[in-house]
Amino acid sequence: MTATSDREQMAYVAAQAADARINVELDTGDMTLNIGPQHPATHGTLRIACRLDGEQVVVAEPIMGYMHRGYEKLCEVRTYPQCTTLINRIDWLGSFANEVPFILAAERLMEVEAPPRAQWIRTILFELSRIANLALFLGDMGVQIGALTPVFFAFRDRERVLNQIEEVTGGRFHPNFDRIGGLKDDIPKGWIDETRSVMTKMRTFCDEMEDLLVGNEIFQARCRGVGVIPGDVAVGYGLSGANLRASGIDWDLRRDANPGLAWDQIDWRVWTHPDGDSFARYWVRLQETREATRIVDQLLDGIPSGPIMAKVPRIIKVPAGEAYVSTENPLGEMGYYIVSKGDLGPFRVKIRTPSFNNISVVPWVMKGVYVPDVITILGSLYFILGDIDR
Amino acid sequence: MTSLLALPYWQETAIKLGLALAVIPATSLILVYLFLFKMMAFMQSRLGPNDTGPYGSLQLIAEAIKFLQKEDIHPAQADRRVFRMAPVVVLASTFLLYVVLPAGPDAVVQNLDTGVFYAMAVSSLSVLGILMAGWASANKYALLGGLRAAGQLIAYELPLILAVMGVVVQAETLNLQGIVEAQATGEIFGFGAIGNPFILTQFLAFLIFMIAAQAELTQTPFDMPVAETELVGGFHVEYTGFRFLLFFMAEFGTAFAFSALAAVMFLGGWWIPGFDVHDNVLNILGPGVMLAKILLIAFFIFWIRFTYPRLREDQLQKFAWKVLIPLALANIVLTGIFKVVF
Amino acid sequence: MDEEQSSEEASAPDEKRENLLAELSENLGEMLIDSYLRPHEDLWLRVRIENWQDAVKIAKAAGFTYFGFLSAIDWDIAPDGRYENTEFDGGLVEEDDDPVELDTSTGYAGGDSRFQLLAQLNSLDRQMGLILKADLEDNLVVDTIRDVFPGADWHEREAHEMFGIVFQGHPTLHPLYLPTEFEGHPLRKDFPLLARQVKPWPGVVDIEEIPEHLEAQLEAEVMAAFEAEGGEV
Amino acid sequence: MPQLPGLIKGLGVTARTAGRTLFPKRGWKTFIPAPQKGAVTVQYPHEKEAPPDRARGVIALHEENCTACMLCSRQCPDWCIYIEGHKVKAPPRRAGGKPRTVNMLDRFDIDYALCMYCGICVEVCPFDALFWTPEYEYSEPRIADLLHDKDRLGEWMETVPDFLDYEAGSEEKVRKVPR
Repeated sequence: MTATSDREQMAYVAAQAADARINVELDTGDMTLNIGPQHPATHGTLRIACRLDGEQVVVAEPIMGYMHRGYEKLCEVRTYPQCTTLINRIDWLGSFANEVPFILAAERLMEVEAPPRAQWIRTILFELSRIANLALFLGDMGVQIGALTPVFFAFRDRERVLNQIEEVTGGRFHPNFDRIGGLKDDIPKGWIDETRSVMTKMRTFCDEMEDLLVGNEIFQARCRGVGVIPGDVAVGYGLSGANLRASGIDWDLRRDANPGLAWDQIDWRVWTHPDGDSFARYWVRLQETREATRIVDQLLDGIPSGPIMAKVPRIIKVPAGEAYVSTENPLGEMGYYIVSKGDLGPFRVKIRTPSFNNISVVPWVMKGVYVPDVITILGSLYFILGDIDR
Repeated sequence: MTSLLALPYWQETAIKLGLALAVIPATSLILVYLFLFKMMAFMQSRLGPNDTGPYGSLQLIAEAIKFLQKEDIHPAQADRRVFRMAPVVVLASTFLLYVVLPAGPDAVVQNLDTGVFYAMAVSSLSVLGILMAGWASANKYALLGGLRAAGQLIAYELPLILAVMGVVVQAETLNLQGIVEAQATGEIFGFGAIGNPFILTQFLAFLIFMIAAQAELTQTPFDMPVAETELVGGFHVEYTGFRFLLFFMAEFGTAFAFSALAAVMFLGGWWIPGFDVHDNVLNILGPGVMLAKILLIAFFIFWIRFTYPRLREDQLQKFAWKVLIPLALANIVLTGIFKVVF
Repeated sequence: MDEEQSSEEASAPDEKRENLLAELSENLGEMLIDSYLRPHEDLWLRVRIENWQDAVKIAKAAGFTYFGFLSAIDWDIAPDGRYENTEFDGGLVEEDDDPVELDTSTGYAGGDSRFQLLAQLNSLDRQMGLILKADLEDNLVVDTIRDVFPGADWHEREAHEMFGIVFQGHPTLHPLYLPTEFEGHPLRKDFPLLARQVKPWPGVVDIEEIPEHLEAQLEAEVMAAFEAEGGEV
Repeated sequence: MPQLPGLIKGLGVTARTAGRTLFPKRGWKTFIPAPQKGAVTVQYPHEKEAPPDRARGVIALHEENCTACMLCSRQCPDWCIYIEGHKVKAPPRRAGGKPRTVNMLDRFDIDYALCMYCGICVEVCPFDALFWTPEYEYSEPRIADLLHDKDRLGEWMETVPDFLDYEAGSEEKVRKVPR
């Protein structure tokens, strides 16, 4: 019907024809190679069952669920404040960003709005978790295709960002800092200046990554033209975040569907790349990390003074209704569809995670690629297992 | 050729054998400690091992002891005999390489007339071991790794040999001692104080040799047979304990040997400017000079290893056949022309 | 879409979404059962289940090309409540054992059946989201929209294993998360959450009162000691 | 300006980092190798990481303030706080008053094997009895030992840092830790 099934069909027919041709001469049956569940490239427990013809992938089928924790069910037996502690653990690398859409959805139902100071600090922490998350990707992508050093740089510099997050929230990975109606606490003294110097360091880190990987001819040879996802396919699969923007689709929820954070009050831009290949995805994320440091710098300059909590009752009961709020998380569009019945806890929560959609394109994009490219594509799609399995 | 000590043949052989047996673990010890542990750590803003012994220098010994203590495991489906033999074959190829490496006028295990030819021949033996390991492990990753290794090592054997041919043509000998001598006595446009290290006249060959050696040693950017993130270790994925240790030793022992070959063929080997090539003192000083040169070359090998990502198998083959081999052939032709003209 | 608007603007009618609603109701015609609009936030449309695939196609033709998610809602009341048999178990179980008031409302745009299908689509040009709903009949069968949005493939598999919904025309409707031999549909409300049932809630423990027959005696003892110390604390 | 090949630039980055690690900038001493100072890693058993004051390491219990109101236990998402208490009669506050009924805490256990460090208990406590401290060295060989009773939780009170001052523009009041 669309380009998708055409391509699927052609690949299938070609594979069958190749099989038939070879089988006449000698029996070289396809080999099934399980990449994962325990495999360095799947950072987590994702399994990709590949049917290989030589080193070429005929069919790749991701199999997951090894980490399925049933968060949608668990949320149903918890109160709203208890849910945020769970939600932290979905995309554990950018966990503050996970809380925000959930809290915003609950706030929308309660018709509460956080005071401006809380929104600015939320935006800063959101962008900090984006930097922490993407910094790890920038290094990890190197290790996926064999460069050992970038990932150590990434861990080194990500730690600085995590320290800043920890100084405010008390948690490196699981901040649990967002509250319905505002934030748990205000920022401590001296934090703004520290964060500014960390942002300078992060820009140096981005430059290093540019020299180490982006400019490296071997890296380009490995990534350019590998795993090309055209824009219409990306949209159909619901890809989001840098994966979508690397396919030339100019869509960023921070700009296009700002649910009420401070992004529209500062000057920044959305980066896109027309190629849609692994290199484009890396490049877009690199630029986004840089952009995020600039966003944080601007936000730090203009934090409004005032309270950090709106007036909300002590025991939070969310009025009956439904709301879907999604934000542009480090990995892409993360949204929560909350159905409330006026109870202490949500009646049903549907968690729309970016990695789930991002990784669902794998069977399409991995037809006919080589085994090393499987790793490149997996790395460049950038998923977090907790974000797929929830 | 004067001898350092006049010893009966068997005593001399025993000493040389003992030395060779001690040297290989020692070389991997040095390389691993200096480069894998310390240099890599510094390049990544860390300290590396620093608890075991002074500055962590005994770390590898501790790890070797740990490896020796481990249970000897075979995969259930493995072809046991081949599985056990593979690391030995790989290590044997490394040992054989050391036979011809000279460290002084007489400090060589066996001064073969066809030293270069011999070295190239035995170094490719390791392919056999790797292929055996890959096949016998009964593991798909290992099999893929083994096949990749075979394809890669065969592809890079050719540029390696062709690069060496330039040196051989210029030195007019296949004997490694002869090549050192040729560099020591050679002169560049009448200036002979530092001899004529072939890196100056054979720079292209040197580059090709180093790239091919990098591939031959399966170091990044050519480490597809091991490829931790794709093949989870490739051909040695099923090996643990002392069998893995053998692979590990062979890897670094071979790296040392290839650095030594490069030092002999391109950097003037053990000769020190100002000494006579047959001076007995060089038997004492030569090993030190060699070690310094070897470490210099190994530094580059490992520097590249820690910095670059890895290529894909087809890109590597393309690079070998379409770039390196034509270049190496051109180098031989040029060397031949210059040889005739001058 | 700029939601950061002043209060007058926020209360102003949301023309963008109203136009969309008018356009889609015209295109959908008979297929549309009900709709709901939260100004400046979202639009809900409930369509006939037999027209599910067509409705999605019409939405796609109207510019909603970006696939958000597909899921379902079980509107049943969980028989086990929230597993916290106290006042904190908001409203469902009252302390005085009154008959429990069950909230049987079925959300925006209404609903007639226990299971409701849910899909969220986005339009990149209009910068709007759209939520489609459909009531599932008792046999829980619906046409697949995998051919309209390839991304729906996995979402339908998930809905299949979590709710037991059968998507007609889906070729690989095997479990996505759960083991193959798993029985039951975990996200249904009547599926018990064992983690909360095997362990007693520590919150049920309450502070131990002083037994009535001891109260006077203890009081006297305390007062005696108090006065012996001189009445100062 | 001609572009340097990326391959050489990459080598430059690693070499520069190695240089900075080996010779960290520190005045005239720069030329003495000091990787211990240049490396960013913390040599854990020898030196300790200093987490920020707000870090959620372990929960301390200020027993005098606890009224056994059960709020924390009921709000805990992991059900890992176990409280038992009973009522006792206490002397009146002033002379001539009536005896009061107060809650006595018998048991206050936090099972750190279950705890997920969300901090809800600390937050809901209306009487300032629970505090976070950044201490983190309390791992145990036996999982059952991770159940800290009220004495063990009380010991952590010493390590509770003071609350931090707020950045300019804040309207929050800095709370005090009861000592």
